[in-house]
Amino acid sequence: MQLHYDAATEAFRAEVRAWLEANQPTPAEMRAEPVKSSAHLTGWSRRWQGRLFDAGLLVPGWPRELGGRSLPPVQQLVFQEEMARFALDRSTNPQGLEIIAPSIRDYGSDFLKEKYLLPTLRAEIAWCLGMSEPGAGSDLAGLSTRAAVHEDHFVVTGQKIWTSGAQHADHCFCFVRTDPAAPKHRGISVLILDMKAPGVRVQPLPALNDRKHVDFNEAFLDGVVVPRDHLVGQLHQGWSISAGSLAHERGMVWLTSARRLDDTLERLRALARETGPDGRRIGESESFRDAVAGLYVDAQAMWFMGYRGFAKFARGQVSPEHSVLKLFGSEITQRATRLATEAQGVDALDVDYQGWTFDDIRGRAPWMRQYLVSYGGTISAGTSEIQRNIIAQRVLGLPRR
Amino acid sequence: MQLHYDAATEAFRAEVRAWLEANQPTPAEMRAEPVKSSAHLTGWSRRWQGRLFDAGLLVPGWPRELGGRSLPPVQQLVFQEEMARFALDRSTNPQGLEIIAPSIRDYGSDFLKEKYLLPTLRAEIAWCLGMSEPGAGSDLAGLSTRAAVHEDHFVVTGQKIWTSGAQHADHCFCFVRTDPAAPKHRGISVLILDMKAPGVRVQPLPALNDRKHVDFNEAFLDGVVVPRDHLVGQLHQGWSISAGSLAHERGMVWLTSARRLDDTLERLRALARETGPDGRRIGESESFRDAVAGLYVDAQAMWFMGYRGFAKFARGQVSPEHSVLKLFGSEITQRATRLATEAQGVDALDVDYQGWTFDDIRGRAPWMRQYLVSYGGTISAGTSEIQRNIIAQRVLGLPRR
Amino acid sequence: MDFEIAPEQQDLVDSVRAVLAQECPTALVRDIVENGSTPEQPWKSARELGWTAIDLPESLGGLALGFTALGLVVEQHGCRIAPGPFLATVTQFLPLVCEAGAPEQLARFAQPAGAGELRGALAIDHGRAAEQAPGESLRAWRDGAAWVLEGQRTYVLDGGSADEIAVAARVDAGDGVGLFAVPQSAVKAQRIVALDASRPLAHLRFDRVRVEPERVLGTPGRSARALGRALERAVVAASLECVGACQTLLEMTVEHAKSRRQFDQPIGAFQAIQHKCADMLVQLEKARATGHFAMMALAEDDPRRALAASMAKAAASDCQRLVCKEAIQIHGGMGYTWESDVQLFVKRAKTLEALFGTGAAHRQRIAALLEI
Amino acid sequence: MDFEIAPEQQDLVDSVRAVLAQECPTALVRDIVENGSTPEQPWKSARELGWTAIDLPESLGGLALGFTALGLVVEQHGCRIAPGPFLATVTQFLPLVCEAGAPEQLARFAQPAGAGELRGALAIDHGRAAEQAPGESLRAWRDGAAWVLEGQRTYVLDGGSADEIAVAARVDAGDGVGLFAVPQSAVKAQRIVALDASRPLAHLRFDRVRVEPERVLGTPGRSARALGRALERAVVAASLECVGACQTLLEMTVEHAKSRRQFDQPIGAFQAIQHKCADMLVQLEKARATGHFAMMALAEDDPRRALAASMAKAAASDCQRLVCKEAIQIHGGMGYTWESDVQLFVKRAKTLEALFGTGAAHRQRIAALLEI
Repeated sequence: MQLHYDAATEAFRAEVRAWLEANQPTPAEMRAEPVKSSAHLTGWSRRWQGRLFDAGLLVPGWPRELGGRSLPPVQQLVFQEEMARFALDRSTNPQGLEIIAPSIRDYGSDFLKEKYLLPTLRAEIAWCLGMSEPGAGSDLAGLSTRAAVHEDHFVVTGQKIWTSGAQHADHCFCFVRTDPAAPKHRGISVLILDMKAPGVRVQPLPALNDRKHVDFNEAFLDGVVVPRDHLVGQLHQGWSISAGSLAHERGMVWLTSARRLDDTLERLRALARETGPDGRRIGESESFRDAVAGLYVDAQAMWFMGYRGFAKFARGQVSPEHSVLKLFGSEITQRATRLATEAQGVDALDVDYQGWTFDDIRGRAPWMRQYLVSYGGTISAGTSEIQRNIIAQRVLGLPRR
Repeated sequence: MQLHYDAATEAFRAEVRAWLEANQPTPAEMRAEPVKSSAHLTGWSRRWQGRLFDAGLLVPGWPRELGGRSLPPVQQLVFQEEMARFALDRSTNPQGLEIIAPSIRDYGSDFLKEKYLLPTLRAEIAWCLGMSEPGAGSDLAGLSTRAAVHEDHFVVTGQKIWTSGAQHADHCFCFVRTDPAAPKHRGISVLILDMKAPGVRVQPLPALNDRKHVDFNEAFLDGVVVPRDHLVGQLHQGWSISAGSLAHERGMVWLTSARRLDDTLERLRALARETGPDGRRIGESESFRDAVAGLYVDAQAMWFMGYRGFAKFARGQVSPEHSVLKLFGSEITQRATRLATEAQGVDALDVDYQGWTFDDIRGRAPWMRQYLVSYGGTISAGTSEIQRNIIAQRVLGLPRR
Repeated sequence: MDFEIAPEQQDLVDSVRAVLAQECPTALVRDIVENGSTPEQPWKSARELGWTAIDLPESLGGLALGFTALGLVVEQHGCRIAPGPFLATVTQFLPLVCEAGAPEQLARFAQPAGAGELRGALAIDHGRAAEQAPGESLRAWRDGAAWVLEGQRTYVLDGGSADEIAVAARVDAGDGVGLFAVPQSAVKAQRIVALDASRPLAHLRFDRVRVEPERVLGTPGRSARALGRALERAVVAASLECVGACQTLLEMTVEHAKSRRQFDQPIGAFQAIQHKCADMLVQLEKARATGHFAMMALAEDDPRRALAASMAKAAASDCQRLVCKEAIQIHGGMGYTWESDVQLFVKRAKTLEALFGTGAAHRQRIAALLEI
Repeated sequence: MDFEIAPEQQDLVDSVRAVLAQECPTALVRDIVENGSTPEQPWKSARELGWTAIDLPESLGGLALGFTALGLVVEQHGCRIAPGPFLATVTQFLPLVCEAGAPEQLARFAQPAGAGELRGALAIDHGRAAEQAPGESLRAWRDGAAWVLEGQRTYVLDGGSADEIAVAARVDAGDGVGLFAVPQSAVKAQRIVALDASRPLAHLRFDRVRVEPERVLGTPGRSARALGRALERAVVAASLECVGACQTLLEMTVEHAKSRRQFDQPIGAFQAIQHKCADMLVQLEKARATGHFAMMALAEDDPRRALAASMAKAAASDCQRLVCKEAIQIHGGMGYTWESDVQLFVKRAKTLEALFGTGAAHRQRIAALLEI
């Protein structure tokens, strides 16, 4: 057990840091082309992801030809730490890079890999993920979007919801029911669906916070034809891909959470220096100091817990410990943002916010907006209640009812 | 809706107050004979209960011949308020007076009423309540103490637990299974069991807080013979008596909770004036003031919620609103006592306490002891979890699973 | 002592509830929020049915039903998150005028407000409201027989739309409080992007606003008591509107839990959901009971009125904190959408939490009153 | 950067766990609490197996395994709520002596303590420990070459039974801190009725105790740094013992939830119980990870060590708060009894929460370090 890194790792860190300093997107280009959803690839974001790919830093654990350097886990972590320090994301289509690309690599046919893997990694195409449905939120087994199976194609009919970035995505990595007679968690398959195909209609689903800026959508699928060769993995075997997808999604997601939490804590410290509604400096309040200090411990603990499970995470395993981090991180974020609104008092009611770009809301918008948005964290990708079930049953071994 | 009482009620209050001033037990006599359990009738407690009976104030809603004055509900409430003001309990065998006497009145044969009702009201005999069993805590339907039914007697075998005051009780109001073939909540009967009968063995069950002072016991029943005429109500109809008993138990219990909470808040205010471990006055801490003020609101709200449901409660109805008050009161008490221990810091570790008498622990013992004892409130008479189930299902109408 | 709603009060509550159900559907609120519409309802009904005059004496054309009745009506407004001038005019502007105004001022301001012909607002320092202090950001000084106001008041409910603004300012004499009635046209109002657009807020700038003697309410330097008593009404009313909004949030949540199915069951059958709902009910009952105590304490001028008002706000604060959280969470994905009405009620409740002193500020006030 | 326990450390942990399972059953703790017994275990094992010397340099006969190894061993002691002189001697007395002592003092006090031949205690002001302040209740002044101590130190762990007491006192020079090694026989010890009788506490009265120069540790007035660094070790060790106790509480609770049946099911099948257990695990993992970070920060003398120590205590505080509550509650009636071992673990955890600064005190310290 040790806190410090060895010299070779620190040398790698220095190299990464220098590279990021030289190659990160500039504020000017980011401002010029705001990112409007989680599937919106802009000029700068395509160029940035391309630079990462070429430098072997896009997916550092992968081989050169897939945008990596086959780095060992500890260097992957250091890379992520540096990305956190610079507050950089690798992609403006995170589900494409983090969930769908690994899924295609692991489950896709050679044809699909050829056609989609490199273009995804090079930010030439953008993706949305078609999992949630109105009747199947926490419960994927309840999904009812049908894909009728024909000799050389599928015909997909149904509705997806919470489809992030659907308005900008080129393709949907879409979970469909191919065998309605099979037990619920069987008979599910994954298709790659062209979002421009006839029968696809996308309708924005604005979040509680703001009507004008939308990442979520409903996607209505009405007789959408998907070629047979766009089946990912085996027919009716989508369940195992979903487990794999989520593993990819969760493998390093804690790092993003931890980084955002650090950022939130920094802004709470800045809030402490502001004048509160009663005319005192907010940080003069002992209660506020108590709460921020507690949240600071929690935010730091996110890192420590992540580091503890790190080796396992780096292997990309689905591990119930992810549920601990997901639950913990999302709930702390909610507590932190609510604390800020309460400390602001009446000032929290001014929710004017012009500088919206996708995801910025989490960091720079008025606290009340951030508080409302925090429910995304406790609801999506498995509600906090689902996470607690998983922890109780899979980590602690308590019996299912 | 009004806060003040009418003149006639205030006149009654003045009368009660004068009477209590003249008739309440003296500190000297209480000190001379400490009450050692919830079924321990001492000289002074017998005399005090007798005076209440004679004055028609023991059960003010009941008729004269049963120790009351047939008072209307609002005057019963005023009487309780005055008892609270004087910090007086009516009986040192509360389950006898509050649960068992009403049950005998409502369900007992003339023979049993004759034999037990007045002696109970006049504090000539003391009772314990035999409901909980090792395998049936929250779930009365799971009780397994058997009573074999013979022509003119029962033979009882089994084990009771959490039997308050069993070491001092003359009789046990005992729930037994008389028809093991019937569905679980049927086939239960209530017997009056002589605690001195052969086959009864009482073993103390000290609480987590203190090994030396015991109210709880285990009662082992091994072939205890109970005469047939000591059956309360109909054979196999004990379930309805249990509902009735609990109604009596809960009807005015919120008043005791509210009064104790007031007392706890008074002591928190006193704690605020003490010096904390860091050398500051404890009340100088903004966090402490915040917490005490919040608890003060809660403690006051106990009264207001009780008053809101009062008419219903006064009719002795089982009402799910009792669950709200039971849950709320017990959890506040726990938060309040924990707050005190945390504010005391290292001083909370000194748990020296000599002046123990039954129930005093709740009020005058070191805060840490009070905190530990507070779990009695959230566990006994239906855990907080059970109360939440009841509220969700019976008040809000959420479906059972 | 009677916490049960009297039959005639229940009739009033029922009629308000029925009228609001008809005239103030949530779609009306949504239309304000989404499109900036300015419906004449439910203010029109409030005016025509005399709700605006409930707590006004008969001498001013009022119904003299007392603050208890008004509180119950406000609670019903909260249940529908009713928009419009009712809350500010009747529970903020009117109380200050009535506490401090001379007879001719009552006739000039209170009577028309009670008749629904004048829309009022109250400009105080929300950050100091719990302490009942005037705050330093707006100062007044004497100029001959008149007074001059200089400074600002922020987050004034209806401050951009009211006809008249009742104003508390810091003065250098006596108890430090001066009260004034200022025409809205005399101030510079800057409307803000408010969390709940159906509760519009404005910052008011007073650039040496001259107030003639007939618009000075009471005696500057001897007005702290009137300000305190008026704030108590505003605080209790805000608490009750908040309780009403939370009541509906709980009802919506329970309905959702009964109808939404996951894992082949209504989610309301899951114990985790049940326990959250139970905790919401407990907080709601606590806030309602405390709010009702406070409205009676004010109606009867009980000596505990200041404490009662702060307790009501603190209890409403605890309530909205939990109820908003669990309402969104239990609604799951739907609760996260703009199209669900949950967000409208949450934003109303959070707005009421922030106005006239947060729960935390009122808890500090309670501690001070209890000499902790 | 590596949070995984190294194989040789894991071997140590496993051996400590095995020895304590054998030599320190809960019945041994119960016997102390109920009958005042004074078992020689597990101190005997700690001494014989060299656990007392883990973090001592080889020059003093130590194993030089570092504070990380010691922390892991302390955590294991917590898992068994091990009694005896280990905690006070090795994680309180020794650190102060080692931080401040001159070579001959190390030979006189640290070496025998590391060998388990001397039992030590640390007398500081728990109420000021988070700030690392000496506190005003014990003062020292120079008297020729010697020093005189006057005042008291309360709640000294093993203060009634240790051989030597390491003492921090307020002096009037320099940084205000003087450190001394005082024989226990020189002070008046009053044992208190402690919450956890297996962690005995005493108030120590210093009636003008004269301390000869060879017992003055470091230079009075230039000892604040040594005190702070020693306190960091004491704080982290207390946090880790607390984490260990909470670990066992969670294990006991999960076992109970699996075996106890109500309503025809194991209570652990109820979602309310499952969610409580999940929350307990989250807090436990948080406290353990934070504790492990802190022990590494101390072992490596990382610049974040002061912050890390306070974070460890704050995280352990959160953890015990929830874990104790839910452990009793989920155990239901059994958790309320004296005969259940739950109460023993709860009392240990609460004791560790109160010693060396509560969670709240350390959160204030964290805020100060973060310049909030």
